[in-house]
Amino acid sequence: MAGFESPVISVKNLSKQFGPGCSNCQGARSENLIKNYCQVCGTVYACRDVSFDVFPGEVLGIVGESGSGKSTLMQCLYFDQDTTNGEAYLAAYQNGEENLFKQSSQQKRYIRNHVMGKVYQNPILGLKMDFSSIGNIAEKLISAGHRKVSLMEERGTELLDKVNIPVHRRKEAPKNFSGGMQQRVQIAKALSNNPPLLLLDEVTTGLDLSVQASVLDLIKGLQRELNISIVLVSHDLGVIRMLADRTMVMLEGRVIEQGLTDQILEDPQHQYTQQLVHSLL
Amino acid sequence: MGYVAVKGGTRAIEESIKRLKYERVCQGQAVEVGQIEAGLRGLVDQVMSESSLYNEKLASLAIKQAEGNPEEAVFLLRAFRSTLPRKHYSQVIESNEMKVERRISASFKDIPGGQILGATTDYTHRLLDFGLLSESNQQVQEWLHRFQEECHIEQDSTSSPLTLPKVLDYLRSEGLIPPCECKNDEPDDVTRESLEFPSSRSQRLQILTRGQTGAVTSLAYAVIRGYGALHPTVGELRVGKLPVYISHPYEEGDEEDGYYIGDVKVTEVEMLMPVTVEKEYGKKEMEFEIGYGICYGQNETKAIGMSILDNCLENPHLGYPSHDEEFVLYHIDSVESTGFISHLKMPHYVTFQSKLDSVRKTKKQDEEAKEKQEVKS
Amino acid sequence: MKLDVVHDLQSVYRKVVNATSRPGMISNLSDEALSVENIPVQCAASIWVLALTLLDQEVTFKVYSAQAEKASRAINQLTYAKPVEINEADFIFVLSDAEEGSLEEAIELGKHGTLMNPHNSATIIVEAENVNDGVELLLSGPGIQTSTSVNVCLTGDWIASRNQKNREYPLGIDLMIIDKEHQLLSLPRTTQIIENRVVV
Amino acid sequence: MENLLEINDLSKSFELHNLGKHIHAVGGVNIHLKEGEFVGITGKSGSGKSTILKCIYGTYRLKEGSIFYNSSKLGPVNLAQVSEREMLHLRKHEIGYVSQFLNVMPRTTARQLVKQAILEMGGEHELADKETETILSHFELDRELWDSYPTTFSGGEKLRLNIARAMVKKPRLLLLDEPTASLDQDSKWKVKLLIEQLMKEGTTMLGIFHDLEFMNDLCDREYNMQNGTLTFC
Amino acid sequence: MNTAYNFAFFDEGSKREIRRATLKAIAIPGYQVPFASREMPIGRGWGTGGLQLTLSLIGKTDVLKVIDQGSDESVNAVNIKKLVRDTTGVEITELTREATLIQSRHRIPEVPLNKDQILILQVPIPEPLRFYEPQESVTKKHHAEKEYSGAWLMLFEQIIKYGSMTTGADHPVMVHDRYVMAPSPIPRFDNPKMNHSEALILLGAGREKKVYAIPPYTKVVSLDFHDYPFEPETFQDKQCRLCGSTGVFFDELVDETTGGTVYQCNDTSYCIETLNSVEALGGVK
Amino acid sequence: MKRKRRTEILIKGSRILPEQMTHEVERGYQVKIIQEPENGLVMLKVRETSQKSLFYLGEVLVTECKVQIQNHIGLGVVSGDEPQLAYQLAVIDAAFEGEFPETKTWLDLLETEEQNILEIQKSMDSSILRTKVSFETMDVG
Repeated sequence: MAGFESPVISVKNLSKQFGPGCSNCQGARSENLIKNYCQVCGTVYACRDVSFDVFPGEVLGIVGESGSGKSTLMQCLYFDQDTTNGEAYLAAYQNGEENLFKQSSQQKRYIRNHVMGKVYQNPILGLKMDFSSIGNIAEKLISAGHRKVSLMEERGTELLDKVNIPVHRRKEAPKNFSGGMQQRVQIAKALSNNPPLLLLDEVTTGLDLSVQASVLDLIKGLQRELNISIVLVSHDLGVIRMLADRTMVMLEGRVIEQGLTDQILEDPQHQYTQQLVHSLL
Repeated sequence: MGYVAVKGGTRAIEESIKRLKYERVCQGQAVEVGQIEAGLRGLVDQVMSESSLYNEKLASLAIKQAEGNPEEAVFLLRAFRSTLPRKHYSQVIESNEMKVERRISASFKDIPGGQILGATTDYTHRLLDFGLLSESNQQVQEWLHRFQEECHIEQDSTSSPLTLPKVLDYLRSEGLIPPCECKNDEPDDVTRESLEFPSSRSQRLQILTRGQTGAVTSLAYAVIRGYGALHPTVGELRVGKLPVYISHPYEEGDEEDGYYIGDVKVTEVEMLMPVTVEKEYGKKEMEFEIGYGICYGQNETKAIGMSILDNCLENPHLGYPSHDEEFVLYHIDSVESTGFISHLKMPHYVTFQSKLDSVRKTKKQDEEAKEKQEVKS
Repeated sequence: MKLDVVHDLQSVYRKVVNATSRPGMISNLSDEALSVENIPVQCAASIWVLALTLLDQEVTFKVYSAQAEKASRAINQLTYAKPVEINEADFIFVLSDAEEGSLEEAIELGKHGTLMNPHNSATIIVEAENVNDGVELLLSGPGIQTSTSVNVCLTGDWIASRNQKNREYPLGIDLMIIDKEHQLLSLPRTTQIIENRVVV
Repeated sequence: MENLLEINDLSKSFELHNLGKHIHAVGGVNIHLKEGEFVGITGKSGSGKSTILKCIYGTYRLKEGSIFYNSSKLGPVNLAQVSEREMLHLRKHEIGYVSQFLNVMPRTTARQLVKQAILEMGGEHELADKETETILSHFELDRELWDSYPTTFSGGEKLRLNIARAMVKKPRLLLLDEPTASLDQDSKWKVKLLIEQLMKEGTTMLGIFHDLEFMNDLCDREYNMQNGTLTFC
Repeated sequence: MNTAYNFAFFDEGSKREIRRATLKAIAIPGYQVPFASREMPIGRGWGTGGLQLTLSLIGKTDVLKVIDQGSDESVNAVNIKKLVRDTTGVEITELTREATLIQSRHRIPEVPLNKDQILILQVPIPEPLRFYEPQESVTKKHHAEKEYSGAWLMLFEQIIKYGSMTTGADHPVMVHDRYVMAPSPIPRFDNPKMNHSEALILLGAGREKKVYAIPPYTKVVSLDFHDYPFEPETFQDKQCRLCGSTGVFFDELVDETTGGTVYQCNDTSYCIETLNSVEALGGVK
Repeated sequence: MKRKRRTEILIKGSRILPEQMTHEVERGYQVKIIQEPENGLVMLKVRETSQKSLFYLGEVLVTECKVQIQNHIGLGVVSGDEPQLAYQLAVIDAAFEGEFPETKTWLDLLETEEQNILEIQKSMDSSILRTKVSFETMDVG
């Protein structure tokens, strides 16, 4: 059914290593590695040959334990890290004809500002803690080319309202807010320029359970309403079950299994996934 | 004729400069530059070190002109060096060629070559010596004569020349410090190419060695008091003279064809910091890292401070400004910091006027908003 | 008359400043060029004047010429600048006796800086037949009020190479074209060039 | 393709690596469904009935056998081999699945739940609001429940909401996984009415039921499942 | 010891380095070119950046004007003029139109500059993003990636907090649609003079070791928002108490006798010129 | 005698020796000054001992002079403001470059001077060594 629909983002053979590599671990040969670590030269193969597509309006979940490479993958996608190898194409950038990783830093910045949004686990990475909340949202809008204060204020207020931040607190700096509120401001910020692709990196980790639930609800609601595509990384299968249409399981830098989220949860194939799923129950 | 002109500035400046001279000479005595060179060694050394220009006579002149204010003297010399052509680069100076005049180690009692106190104030009681009030040239010369006689009589013909083995080499041969190959990459020069981050090691060392003595000391003090992550011990501190050679500018010859041009006196410190290092297969070992400090003249606190900061900057740590190269390197230079601090004395009428306009505007808007609200209610 | 390294070079520098800040405005370096004694290589004396103005031991260069080696040695002895490979050179000289295609090669291989440090890019100094005659070029960009036209007699497809090289501003190379009459035309990377071909 | 659904030689087993076990769930299943038919499967719990539905719905991945489905958009496709995207498309537009369990976001109201389903089908906000109300009253869900969270509902209420949600999509094929288990008589009766209505509207249904009586009244055909094999009754 | 200084103070090597940096600055308008920045006989922060540019440019036939805060007679301006004159012997002027080089701190003269002049501005803090992000390594990356949301964000925050942009002097500008640049602490009043200026404008920061430029006829736009447009300081209905000029930048003074506020041209040479021409015409009171 | 050793003796030793040698040359040869003694800087390139890398410690004020005698160029560089000595060093350098017969007789003079320097140095060294702390081990026995 080729041509049925085209992906929002298409990632091909993405690899990322930390360290120079050596003759022992050349080509990331797994038999010489302990997990994804070369004990001779200390090189870590954080992502190995990861490929996937995300389609319009779809939530792709990536699950795996810490060190599985899922966060590194997200960093590569948002250019927080340089990739060692691989390609990625965004439909919204140059008709999906240019490999994102090959673009200049100037172009990468453009892509981040105009066609992507990211919510980090740690709000410090996504927010300017000393600027006002509405200013934080405006920052993203400004970077996407907006130059009208009233519109940005309106949009910011609307988004803050959407994420349940009381309007009268919009001029307050996020440093005064609780963790859950900060995360909601971050989500509002990431959404502000209507990005076709939103990256969520462990967004509920570290929050209280009730706060977690409200943040997840918020994301799901917004995703349905705005029909954005999301790549969602979490070590928590509960989060994945709640949000993801499809899921990839990562282990030691590789994708070991992927499928519809209910497939992964109810009919896991790989030994590691079964272990993961059973520990959930 | 209605020509109006303001001439206040020129006149005031001329008078101000006169006044400055008056302050320098108002007691009716001229300090001879030679006297400064002869008697103010500590200040001369500090000024040479911070100005990054080695010459006692020029430093003494600058001190005289600056009336003993070191930051002003450094400033004079830095400006002067901008006008001199750089003729040569020296051959690489290796500090184990130093003719030692003082050498101590806080880590090892029995270092090869021994602990040589040399000239130090460390063991003087800091009691004001009122005798110095009446010290005369004649007394000084007599003392000097006696001292030289003493030395001559006691001269030990078997004594080895004062180039001593280094504590570090000893530790390296023991395997307590990882071995280290000589790196011969050409250093960067911050006086020729502006600093960028991340900086190179050569840039860091150059900026530290010309740093302001007080600033280097204070920052290093902050590090060991807790605003840093170091626990240092002085491996070796030495003061002595380093010979300077230059190569022939056109002919390529061996080193022995170079020119000797003179000595420079420096203080050098090698500071030891214990660290845990991870080896192959996750094995952990304790090792020593070395912080390096060196500066012109005998200026021991600065050299020690530099060695601490050197190691801090080799190990960046987000939590401490003293481990942040931008923070340390951008703020440690005497000419830069004193210049910018003192520029606050300059008139800022225009910027202030402009700010005033903005403040008024916001006040006005605020009042208008209030009025509106009052009308509403 | 001997070249005065203080005052003559100051005057050359000011002319280069004028030419670079007003692309299309031709500066004339004859006065200073004529004071140069003993030119070691066959080329316009103004090239040497420019070299003396801009080069010293802190920078690197590369020469394209039929007598490249000789010219290279001469520039090195004169200025102490270091001759290097094309992709490292701060200054690139393309003399009129250089092989065809040299200018295009120099443009293509010369360094064009990085986004962090766009100033770490090559300045190419080209010797041309004439900058008052030849193909009409329409210039626009900073330093030019609306647009201005110049005529440059320089063969080859250098404009296309330059466009290609300078496509992602601020990356780019800066050009200085000097002719036998010591007339200088400077084309910094910001200058847009449209070739005004006369259709016959 | 003559039938809407043709299951041929379906087998499913599970490899449990950690326990070192191989579990054979079902084997040799053949079922054909014509458009508009309502076919029921009975059997003891653990006999593998749900497995068949989950294989059709794609929750279980199939290694042997084929499940041909005649999609209105994609034409005849083998559900055992369709891509994930195709399966998501079919779930969204053509194949519905109703069980006694309601798997929803914790803090979404009944009204939002139904409205989201309508919106997913591409409705507009205002129309969706109206339609939501129509549907909710049609399923006789108490008005006061509309704006509360389904996690607090009774079994019957949950189920009705669940079917309501599935029906919004007007699926061509509806899979019913023991919908009446643990319902009281009154609720069962209401569900029965709903199913009858769906039959009238021409929805093809494959259901598994615990309750033979309930099923006998409704089904066109019945199968019985024992130890992973199917027999026609 | 040989005590004579070279023409224009510097040795030729120092000049050459500044000159190379300046040419790259002209080629990349608004981009801060790093340079080694020689140590000067005046304090870091006292105009060493401007002075280095002046000394690298100046020739025997130049005519120099130096102003500080609009005044030729400000002690700092006098001091700089004295140093340049002592080391070059060039002619010094107070008349804006006579000057070939104008070094200034905090003002662009009221008399429009022409194409034979170069304006050199002294810059204390060349980094327009400094107060958004203190780390130079980060701001440099922002410039590289044309990531200027921070510059606008600072203005946005002012509007949110105070209802309008509250920048005083040094209101950031966008140069040639690429680099956001600190125009040096000139009042907003002078910002528009940079746009399509006839004269070349060079900016030098000695302590921060940066040189940057605005070539003539270059687009320079003060940052603002569509609904909060950039506004220069207004001196509506104000008049110079000495020369009667309007529409120029004023100093605000307190009249010692009446205690009221009075206004006076900030550009003193402009004021004197106006005054003299008024007198020459027979004088209006 | 290599230049390094020679220049060290001339600079560290008595000023009389270079003056004498220069006079000797001036009497026999035409000395053309190419560059009058002028002040300049020498940048010191130092190896630090922590990582054994190179860096610049700072500059030293020097006086430099260049002379030409017959076809031989001599260079004199000395730390500090020493125009006379710089000139003398340049003349002597040119003489050695040209291997003038006079230089043969100078070797003895230089070696004697070296001994003098060493004597003075030794005396200084001993004064320093008197500040050495001697740890005496107690013999417990």
